[in-house]
Amino acid sequence: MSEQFPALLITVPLISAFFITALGWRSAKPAYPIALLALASALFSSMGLFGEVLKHGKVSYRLGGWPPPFGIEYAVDALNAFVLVVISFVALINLIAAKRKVDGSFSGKSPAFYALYVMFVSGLLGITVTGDVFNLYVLLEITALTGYALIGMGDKHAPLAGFNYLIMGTIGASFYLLGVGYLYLATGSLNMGNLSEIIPTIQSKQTIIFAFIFCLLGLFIKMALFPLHNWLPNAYSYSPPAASGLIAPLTTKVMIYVMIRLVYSVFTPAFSFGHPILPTVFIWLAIIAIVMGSLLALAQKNLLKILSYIIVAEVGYMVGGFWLGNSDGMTGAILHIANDALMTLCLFLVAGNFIFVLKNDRLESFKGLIHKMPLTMAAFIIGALSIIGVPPTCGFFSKWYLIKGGIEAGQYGFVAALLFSSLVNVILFFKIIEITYFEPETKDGHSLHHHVAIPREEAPLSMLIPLAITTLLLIGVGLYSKEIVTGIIQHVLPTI
Amino acid sequence: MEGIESIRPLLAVAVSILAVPLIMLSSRKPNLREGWTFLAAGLKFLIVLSLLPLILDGGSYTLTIVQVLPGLGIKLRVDSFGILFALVSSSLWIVTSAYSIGYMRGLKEHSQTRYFCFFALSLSATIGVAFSANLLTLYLFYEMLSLATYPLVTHHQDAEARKSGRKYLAYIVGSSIGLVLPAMLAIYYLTGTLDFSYQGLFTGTESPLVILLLLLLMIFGFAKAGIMPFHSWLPAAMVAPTPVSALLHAVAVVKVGVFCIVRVVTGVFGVQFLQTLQLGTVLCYIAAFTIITASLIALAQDNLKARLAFSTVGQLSYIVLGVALLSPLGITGGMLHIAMHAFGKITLFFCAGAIFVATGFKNISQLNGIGRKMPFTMGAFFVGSMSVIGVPPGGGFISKWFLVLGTIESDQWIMLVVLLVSSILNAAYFLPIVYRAFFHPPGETGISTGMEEAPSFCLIPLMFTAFCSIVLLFFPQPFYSLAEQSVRMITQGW
Amino acid sequence: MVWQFDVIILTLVIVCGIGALAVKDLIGAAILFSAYSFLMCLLWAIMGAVDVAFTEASVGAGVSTVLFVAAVFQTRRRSKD
Amino acid sequence: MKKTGLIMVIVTGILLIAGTTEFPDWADPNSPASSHVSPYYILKAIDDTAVPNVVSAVLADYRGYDTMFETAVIFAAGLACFFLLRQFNRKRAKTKMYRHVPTGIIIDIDEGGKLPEENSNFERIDSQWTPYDLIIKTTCRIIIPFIQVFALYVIIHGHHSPGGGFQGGVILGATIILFAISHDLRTTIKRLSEKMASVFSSMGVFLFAATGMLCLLLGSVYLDYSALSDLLGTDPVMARSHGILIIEIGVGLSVMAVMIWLYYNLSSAGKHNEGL
Amino acid sequence: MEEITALLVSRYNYWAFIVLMMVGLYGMIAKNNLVKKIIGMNIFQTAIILFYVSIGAKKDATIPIIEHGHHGEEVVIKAVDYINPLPHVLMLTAIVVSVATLGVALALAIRVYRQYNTLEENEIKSQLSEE
Repeated sequence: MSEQFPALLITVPLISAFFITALGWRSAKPAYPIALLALASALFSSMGLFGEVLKHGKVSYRLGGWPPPFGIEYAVDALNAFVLVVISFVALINLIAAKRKVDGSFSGKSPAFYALYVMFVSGLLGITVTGDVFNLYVLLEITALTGYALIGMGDKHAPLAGFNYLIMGTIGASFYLLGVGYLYLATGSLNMGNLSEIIPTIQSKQTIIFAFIFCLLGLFIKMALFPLHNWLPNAYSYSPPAASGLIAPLTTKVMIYVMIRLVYSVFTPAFSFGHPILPTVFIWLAIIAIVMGSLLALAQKNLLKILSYIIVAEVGYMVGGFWLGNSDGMTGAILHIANDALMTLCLFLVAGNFIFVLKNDRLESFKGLIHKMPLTMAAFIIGALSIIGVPPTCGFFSKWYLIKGGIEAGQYGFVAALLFSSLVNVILFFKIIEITYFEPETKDGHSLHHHVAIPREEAPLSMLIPLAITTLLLIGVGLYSKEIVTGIIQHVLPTI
Repeated sequence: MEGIESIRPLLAVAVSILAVPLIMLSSRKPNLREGWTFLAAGLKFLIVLSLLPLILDGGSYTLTIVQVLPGLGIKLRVDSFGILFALVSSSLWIVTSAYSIGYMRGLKEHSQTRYFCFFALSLSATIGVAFSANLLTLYLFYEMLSLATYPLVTHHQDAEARKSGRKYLAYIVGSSIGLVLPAMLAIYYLTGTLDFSYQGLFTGTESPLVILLLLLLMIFGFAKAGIMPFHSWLPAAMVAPTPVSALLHAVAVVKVGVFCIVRVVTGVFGVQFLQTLQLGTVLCYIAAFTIITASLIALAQDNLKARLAFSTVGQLSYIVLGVALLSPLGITGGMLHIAMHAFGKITLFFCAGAIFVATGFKNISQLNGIGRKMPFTMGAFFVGSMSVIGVPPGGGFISKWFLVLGTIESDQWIMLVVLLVSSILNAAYFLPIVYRAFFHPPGETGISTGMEEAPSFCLIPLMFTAFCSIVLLFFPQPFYSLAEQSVRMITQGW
Repeated sequence: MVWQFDVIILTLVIVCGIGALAVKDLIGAAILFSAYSFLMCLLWAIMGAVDVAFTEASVGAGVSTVLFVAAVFQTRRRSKD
Repeated sequence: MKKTGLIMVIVTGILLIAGTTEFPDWADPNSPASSHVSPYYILKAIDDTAVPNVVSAVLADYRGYDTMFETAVIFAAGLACFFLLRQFNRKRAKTKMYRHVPTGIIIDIDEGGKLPEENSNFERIDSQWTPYDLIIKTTCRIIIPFIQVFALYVIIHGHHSPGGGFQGGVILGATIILFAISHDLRTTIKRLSEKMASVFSSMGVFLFAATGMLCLLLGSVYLDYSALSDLLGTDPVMARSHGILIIEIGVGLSVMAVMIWLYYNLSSAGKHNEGL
Repeated sequence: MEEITALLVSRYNYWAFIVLMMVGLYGMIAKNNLVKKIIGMNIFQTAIILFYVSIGAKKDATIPIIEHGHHGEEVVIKAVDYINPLPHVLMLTAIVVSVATLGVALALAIRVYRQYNTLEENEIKSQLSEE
């Protein structure tokens, strides 16, 4: 059983999608429990795999029984396994919270929603676990396609947002595919492990450098690094809340993971960081992304838009941190994958609760919300603190490593950008908290002194419990940062 | 010197957090709710007291709560300076709780449950700061305090509170993230540790310019200390209910700020290290500037709480000045001033609140003849202002005395002048109030003759703190011995 | 294989591609795209990629065009650019 | 937009051109691409899988996992189209139009009116100008079975000639689409309902994934068809060959159904009326 | 001059693929009409497929279907005789992905049309800014 985890991890959700679709014609009822079971099993498998990797080191799974580089291989090390756990956890939690949001929307097509949902998740899991660069492309596309559909079913502007995402996403994936083509042209192989053996022998070749550039260009589009971010804010903020809680925390993070994986296991760190200009260029791109993402977030009037631009800035954190090239920066970037996934999940769940109760996410409708939905607001505040980077929430610790890495590498621009974005986040979130905290004011700006009691109107329990779990984890993960860093991340860092 | 591993420091920190759910649950029964507050306050004080004997014997307590990063944990450590501060704040919490009840009920304020919850949280954070064993823990509790006090500052939830709340957060959180965090990381990067040590963390190989930069980042970064130009949140935060101003803005918040500065100067940079680099003088001038300017501004204030606020800004810099002198007597004076000023200033704030509860007046120009109506309050006010000015019978005399000695000891004659001038200024902005209250005839403000004191829940605490101020002049223990002990430890390495 | 053929087909492919983007009638664009796919399929067949050519013939020139026409039928045929 | 587009295109072009400088010459048999992994497939395909068409062998066996996801992508596309477009009509049209096929007379039936009996003489239409062409209909009816037989041949004979599940599936789907174009969507949906298409498409991929799962359950790794040898009663090499056939059929089924499903939803914008 | 011609001729597939990619990219980015964008997208993807197929090409080789497999006699198979099959396999997948993307893109375009009653992006944008 345990040696089959890599296969089960992905195929169980995938197969469940077929069941959901086929049974959906009979009744919409079984769709949700099947999806839940499938994702629970994925979580179980990824945990099992994680344990396996921690115990025995790298796990390799040969699909079809063919040895690499001839067949497709799943290569799982601590980094994959860690990201796998994050993905399956986030997906499961969001699915629990999604139940009430899905009920009543999508006009009888909820089985299709769940089927696309689980396929999206299995695609993400596949991307993370695979050890084959072309297989990664196929999985990238399955994630993207289901993602377009999920986003396109949002509110009235969603189809256009989904369409633009599709165009940009396809450009990104195609560039990645082109990069893979260049790689294949130069090496003749598609297996990551095999590639990393071949590339050092021919690394002076122009073709490899361009393969590198095209792969990263594609990934940058997919992860919405600043000048290529245009698709993200609309796509994430117009999508249905049930889907945005899945897509927003995971997609960009998984793309960051892919970037890390490509650098570690395909192009080799020596080659990637050895290039004279590129790492610096990437760091500066990241700095611009952080600053611009933060500034653009300030200009928004909708919660989801704000969160989307924060994601743009956070992508800059991770890209910049990773390309610092020292162990602190990379630790920070990898730690931030998990932390940011949790933080974004928390905030999108909160936004989902708001939308569920208020039916919109405009900031001006948030007045008095702290009295109306105190529990959700508590979670929101903790999530906000984590994004700002206040200890002991987990956001602080990844930022800690990132800044430390920045100082160590002498990239003070990056450090300044990180601090700047923290400060902007303070303003952003306290602007929101202020709106929710101060009661609706009368016209002359003074509050009535007899405070009108605002009735409680919390989101249902099925949405609060996942939120509570996520929020507690924000602090829990923060306090166990050391275990994560020493137990997992330090193992996977390459020696440069 | 390893301390004794004990859970008691954590208990001292956590006891008020644990009270929060209880307070929340009993929001319908005000008496029970306030009972919880008192219970927590009392317990906290007792726990802190129980830590005292060992500390006085030269020992210390430590506790690692959790190891968050490799080589870096959230750690508590109780030493003499920490317990000095903890003692002050936990004892004053009890008093303030009593006062709060009188004040909040007297004015029929809204959301009292929330008020008491965040009050308790703030106290936890304060004790946490006092017991922090490293800079990270300090920073954690510092941020926690900033956030926990925000709802207190903006308690009224009107436009003014909103504006001040913004300013408050912008200064406090902005400076801590923008200045302290990078400085902390830089220190960690340079030295590889953040644990406080009186020898200082630096090896001496770093360039003085870097050290100066870090020092300035830290000094200004702990904006709660109100060093100019990072002071203007303090007067703004006076929109809060008076007990909040009293405890938090005369005792907990601002004192946390200076406490942090003192900790960093003595525990991170090390007094001796700064002395060799002669960086103390820079600090001295920064503090001196704040002292004089704040006193001058205070003179021009008509709002009583605003005048007190600017007085606080000035007095805080006394403490910074004391440490910046880098001489044993100066540091002793600075540390003592934390306690002395706390008792004096809280009395003054209590009085201002009591006047507001009883008459609704906020401005000094309205106070003509109020002494006849509220003799006890104004009497206490007199004692408090004596203490802050630094003349007997106020306890502030002792600390100021040590500060003056410190300037002489370190040959900073200019600072001596600054101290004297500022004392005169202090007198100039406090004594007219007392004069006005007792000797001016009641004007057309319409104060009726006859006694009309504030509710006894307000009155008793302020009488008590005034009494304490006087007592401290004659019996400055245990504060004096604690300060002396920590100075001994600081200077041990010399 | 004769490289002159290749060059001619490649030129035609490019012409068809640009044409599909240039014409203002979307049905026309779909048909030009179909021609493009078919020429592409020829090219691949010449290069020996028979399976790919087969697929492109059935998918690119066949089903894709039908889908384009269907979608254009449901929306608007005229394009402004 | 035009200008930024042009700039980006030119930048990309420059990158691309710069990237080609060190390319090996076109069609060089000694280029790394042709000399590292691919010779193995050419040399071993027959021995390993008994499939002479190397492309089929690689597609369905060596890289079968890719193919499974490729099919899943197609399935996802069908599902996504359905999810995005399908409108289960809540309000019915007030008047329904029917054409009497032999005479071409169109009758309007108001709400509540009695509908004509289900027979081939009447067909429902949505607009007056709906064309009707006997020649096209009849011709298509005649050629569709032949195309379908060819499609089946392409699927089954994928081992030995170009083709396979995917191409055959597309052609099979195209026959149904052809039927829908020559007749109308309603008639087609009556023959092959949307539910059918959806169930077929999921069944096809399921057949693929379940075969893989079966190998796993039989004690080997996922998609290792040689594990089926006991079940099929053949040697492992032939088991692989048969396994490839099974999954080709799955792919064909799925692709056919998805093509039809896509067409149903796109051609009627999810309303499932008369379509094109 | 001859060198340039030689270069152009020896790599003409690559040049064609570059031109097509640029055309497709231009269509995706600069065209306003959504269907035109989709056509651009398909051209873009096909260009990449052309690139891959060009990688797989081999001089003096035949299609990758082993000849003697039909008859069963023992012949030594030489890799140089057969065109590289791997890019073909990859591109089969890529074609499938492109048709799947096409379907979803068209579905989204139809929904956009339902919402704004136009397919021109600039018109939609002006509609949005009017709101």
